[in-house]
Amino acid sequence: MSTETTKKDFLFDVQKIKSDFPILQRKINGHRLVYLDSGASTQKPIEVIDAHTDYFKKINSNIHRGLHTLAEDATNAYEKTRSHIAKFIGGTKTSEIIFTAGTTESINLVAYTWGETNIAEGDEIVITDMEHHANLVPWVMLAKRKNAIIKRIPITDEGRLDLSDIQNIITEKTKLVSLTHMSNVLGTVNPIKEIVQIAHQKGAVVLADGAQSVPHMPVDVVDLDVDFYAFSAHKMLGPTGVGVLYGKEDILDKMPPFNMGGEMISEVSFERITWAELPHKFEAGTPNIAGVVTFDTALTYLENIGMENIHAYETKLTAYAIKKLIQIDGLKIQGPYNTINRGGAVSFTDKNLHPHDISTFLDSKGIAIRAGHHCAQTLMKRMRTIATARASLYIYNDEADIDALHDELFAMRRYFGHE
Amino acid sequence: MSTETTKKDFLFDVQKIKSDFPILQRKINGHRLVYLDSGASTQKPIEVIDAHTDYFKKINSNIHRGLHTLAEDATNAYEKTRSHIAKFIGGTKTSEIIFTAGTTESINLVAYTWGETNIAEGDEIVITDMEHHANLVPWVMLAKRKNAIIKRIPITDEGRLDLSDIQNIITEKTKLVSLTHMSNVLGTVNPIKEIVQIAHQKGAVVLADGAQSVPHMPVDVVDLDVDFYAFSAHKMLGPTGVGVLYGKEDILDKMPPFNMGGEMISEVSFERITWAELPHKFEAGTPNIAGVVTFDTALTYLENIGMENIHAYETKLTAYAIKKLIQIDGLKIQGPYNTINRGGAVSFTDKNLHPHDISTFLDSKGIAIRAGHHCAQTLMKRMRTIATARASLYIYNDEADIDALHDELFAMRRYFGHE
Amino acid sequence: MSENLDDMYREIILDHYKAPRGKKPLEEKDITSDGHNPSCGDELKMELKVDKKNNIADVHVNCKGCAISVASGSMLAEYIKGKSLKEVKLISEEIKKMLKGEESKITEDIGDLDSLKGVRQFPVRIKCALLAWMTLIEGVNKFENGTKPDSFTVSTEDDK
Amino acid sequence: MSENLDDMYREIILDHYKAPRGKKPLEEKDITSDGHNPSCGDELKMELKVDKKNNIADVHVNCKGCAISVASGSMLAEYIKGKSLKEVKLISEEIKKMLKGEESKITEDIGDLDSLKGVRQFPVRIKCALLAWMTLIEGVNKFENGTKPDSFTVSTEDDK
Ligand SMILES: Cc1ncc(COP(=O)(O)O)c(C=O)c1O
Ligand SMILES: Cc1ncc(COP(=O)(O)O)c(C=O)c1O
Repeated sequence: MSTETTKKDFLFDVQKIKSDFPILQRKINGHRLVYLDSGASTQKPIEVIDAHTDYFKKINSNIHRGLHTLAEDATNAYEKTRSHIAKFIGGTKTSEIIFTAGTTESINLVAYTWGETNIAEGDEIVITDMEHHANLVPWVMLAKRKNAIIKRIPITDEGRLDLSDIQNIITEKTKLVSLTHMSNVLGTVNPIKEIVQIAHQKGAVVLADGAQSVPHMPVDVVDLDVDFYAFSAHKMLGPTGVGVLYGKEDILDKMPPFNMGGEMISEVSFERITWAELPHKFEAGTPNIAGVVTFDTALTYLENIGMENIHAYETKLTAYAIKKLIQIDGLKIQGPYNTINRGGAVSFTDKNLHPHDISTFLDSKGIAIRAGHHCAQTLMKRMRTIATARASLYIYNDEADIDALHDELFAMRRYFGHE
Repeated sequence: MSTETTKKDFLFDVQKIKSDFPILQRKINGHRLVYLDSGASTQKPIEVIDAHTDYFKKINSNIHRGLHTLAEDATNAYEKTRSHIAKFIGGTKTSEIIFTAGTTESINLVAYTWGETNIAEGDEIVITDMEHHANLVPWVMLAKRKNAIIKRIPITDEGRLDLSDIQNIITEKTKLVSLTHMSNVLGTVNPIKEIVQIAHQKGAVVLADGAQSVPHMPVDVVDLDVDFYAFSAHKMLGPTGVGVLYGKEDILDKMPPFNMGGEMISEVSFERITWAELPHKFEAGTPNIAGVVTFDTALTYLENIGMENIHAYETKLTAYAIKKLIQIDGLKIQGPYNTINRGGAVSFTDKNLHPHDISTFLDSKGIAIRAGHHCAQTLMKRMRTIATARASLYIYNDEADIDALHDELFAMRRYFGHE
Repeated sequence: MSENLDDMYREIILDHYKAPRGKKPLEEKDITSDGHNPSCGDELKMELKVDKKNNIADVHVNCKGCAISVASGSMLAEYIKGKSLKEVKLISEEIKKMLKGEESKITEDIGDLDSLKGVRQFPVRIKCALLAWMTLIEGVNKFENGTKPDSFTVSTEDDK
Repeated sequence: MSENLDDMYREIILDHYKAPRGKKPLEEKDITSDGHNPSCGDELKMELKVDKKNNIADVHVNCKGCAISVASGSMLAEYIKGKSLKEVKLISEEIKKMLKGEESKITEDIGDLDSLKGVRQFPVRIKCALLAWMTLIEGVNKFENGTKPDSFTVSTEDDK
């Protein structure tokens, strides 16, 4: 693969890509913006911004029930994105693609519907020690309501899942294994396919949180054989307020609906209510139509670069970032150093400085990173830290951005007197 | 009031307003677009479209937890809209304004949290015979889960609430009265304040569905004294995928959270999870930041015209529409003829033609109306019809639009051979 | 969407709509089948008399709905009379394909039915045209399986 | 946001941060109060010795957190020593107001504390500067109400 990667690399002109993102022209405190917070939310290329404008200037209308031209154009555009996503994540049925407001809502939907009807007293729900709150709090609270048990797959000090005891963690009592595909803090990419096999052998259903993976590498949910998969448009060049829940049709079919209202019913009387067919059963009310329509353009933008290329490029850049950061005295990378099965979320701590001070200092130089617990307080505890600083990479970052980060981290230590 | 209204009318230049909406330049099947489907979703002025573009070109970032400039700018812009809404609906606390994905989610949030903890077996939930599915299905299903009882305030043949028996409908057993402020089918504006007084006397909480009212008239939730109020941005010049739930602080404080994940927690461990303060407790995950930020501009646009002016203008235009439509033989207006306490949703049926044929025909002439059950199947049953055609008005409509509708409805009857 | 209004509302369709065939309820019937289209509210009642050779001896269709669903039901009533159950099911499946824009194997002259093609340009109206045919298929299937008449209702929503 | 980095990280603040006062745990204490700031993870432990005249005889502050929270805690330790409980509560409320940009009645010279003003331009960091003062108020309140020491934890999230 590595020779192929090198070849494809020539197709990937980062300077051209940078120029597609208007916000990168913005000056921050007099410096050029070095945006290293894509793990929180990515920037948007002009194509996506224009697609949104176009939608409101030419198509805007409510969807589905309308019989006029705008309503039909809007419905077609909305459903086009659904088909696009089905293709993008490995060729699912369109009935298996549900639009939500984001990863968080996708996971909560499963907890409120599948969880409410399938988890009973004494059942086990398996998560891991590196989950985002979105894939932790809903399950802890569900377990509390149901008197079910939360079990955790531990992690190694390097920040990888420790699967040595997996056969005792996932058992016949396990009803659900819910884990992140890629950690937003450590960058670790988990072996979903392997875990799915074990879980399915024990009769458990698997949900993978793809918020950090789908944007950065090719993902084939059919091949992974996951039962549910969740992700957010805003972390992959798309608009805010749009998420996806993929679910296997036979499982979705048996689930009760989540939110209730227009579009998700078939017939309503006080005696009897019947639900609409999939996927509409799970899409109550007016969705984020403009957002969904615009998401299509983001997917196309990513495909034009190629998810394989994006993955290869980011892996190289991540390796470069790690190499540069470990040169700084007192800095510790929190997460694997090896870039195999590792994405571009690079967390670090400084022996003397709190991540908030690091972030404030870097911002004064135009560098945007994130600092805090990254909605992963239990992982922070496991790592025996209260917070980390995190630089997270995307297609519009390059070595110059990493160099800027490195140089300012050096300058920072001088500023705070920790040379 | 009527002289004051006439005076203000001069401030309201509909032709200027029309020119603010780029989509109105679009030709539909060779005709100018006559958009009479604002009850489903309104069009957007160029200011709103530009605000959205601006956000993505200059500010875009995730909010709240960020310590860099973009994150802070985005957070400020997001919270600015919250303050604006608090002012727009009568001066509530900002902690009482919760952002959701739309009216439907706002109401479901209340059903899943307040409803789940406050409704018990034998309790009564009062709705009306003119509710949208969004304010009906959640309550019917909640009642089913809890063995509670749904009671309905009936409507008169004219399409007004029949309050003659109200003291027997709202009783000491009533825990919730949930009703629409304005019917999306009939146009009827309900006497919320009066009903709130009765409900509060009996100890019940009141939710008003403001999806069709807030966009069209001044609304003061503090004066109405409602406990919950729900509405959608996309029906008032704003983006799709943004809604609001207003709730009284003391009630919200006691409610468990709805969706769970990032931003809505304070501390997370496997032993103990504590929730963030209001309103964040109810805003899990990355919200529709761009949408919320853009909504601010829509509110300003409406305020610049003035909600009193908008209301007065639409009342006049509705009267004109009713007057014109009843001239057509075989056409029946479904809803009050009198424009006092009546908005601009004008439903009608034709003796001989199905609403879908009406809509298809009108569309061929560039006129966008809606046809169907309007997510109000139980109301359709009450009106002894299966569907209606609906023209719904907004600030960019004028008498010429109504004339076009009238003339093509005439032409239609000839086309289908029903002269 | 509606540049081709006349394509959908062809002369023939309007003719069927204004004077639907098969209006008269049957005195004897072997099959009754009810269909409806919840998103439009269209409702259709169908009665069929089957002779000893398994041919359709008589048809009654009563549709409360839009011009398209009424016309489609009327055309059905006219077309299937005298045809065998097998033929009837075959043509129903082919009409479904035709309406959905899939490849259909129709080669023979299907007369008025051909005019339903115009509906294809109006995707939201396809369900209207389908209603009668789905109700027919369901009725014939249940008849062949020995299910009692009038024990079921077809919904266009079930057809994905 | 950070054009004014030096406004926040003033000489004085960095000085307190690098060499925090009140580091030494007390042997005898009348008040202990723990505070923390969940969104940052900052944690602060405070011990106070109160003399017979209800003056602060000695202070210990141990803060694990960012430069701002550490410096703020250090300044507090330096400032409140020798002050009466009443004075101490008053100044804490005034510092809260100052940090939130509300009108404060501080007229006297508050020395190093004045340098905390720079934090105002960094809204997300205000909680960091507040932590020590909220922990102090809570501790003194509980002491006056006769609540036992070390039975409570302050969270900055409770402060709206
Ligand atoms: C009265 C009423 N309630 C609720 C809704 C649902 O609003 P949304 O689809 O924006 O959630 C609508 C919109 O059609 C409405 O008209
Ligand atoms: C791993 C992971 N899961 C879930 C989420 C939540 O996504 P959203 O905020 O878009 O709902 C995030 C985003 O921060 C994430 O990184």
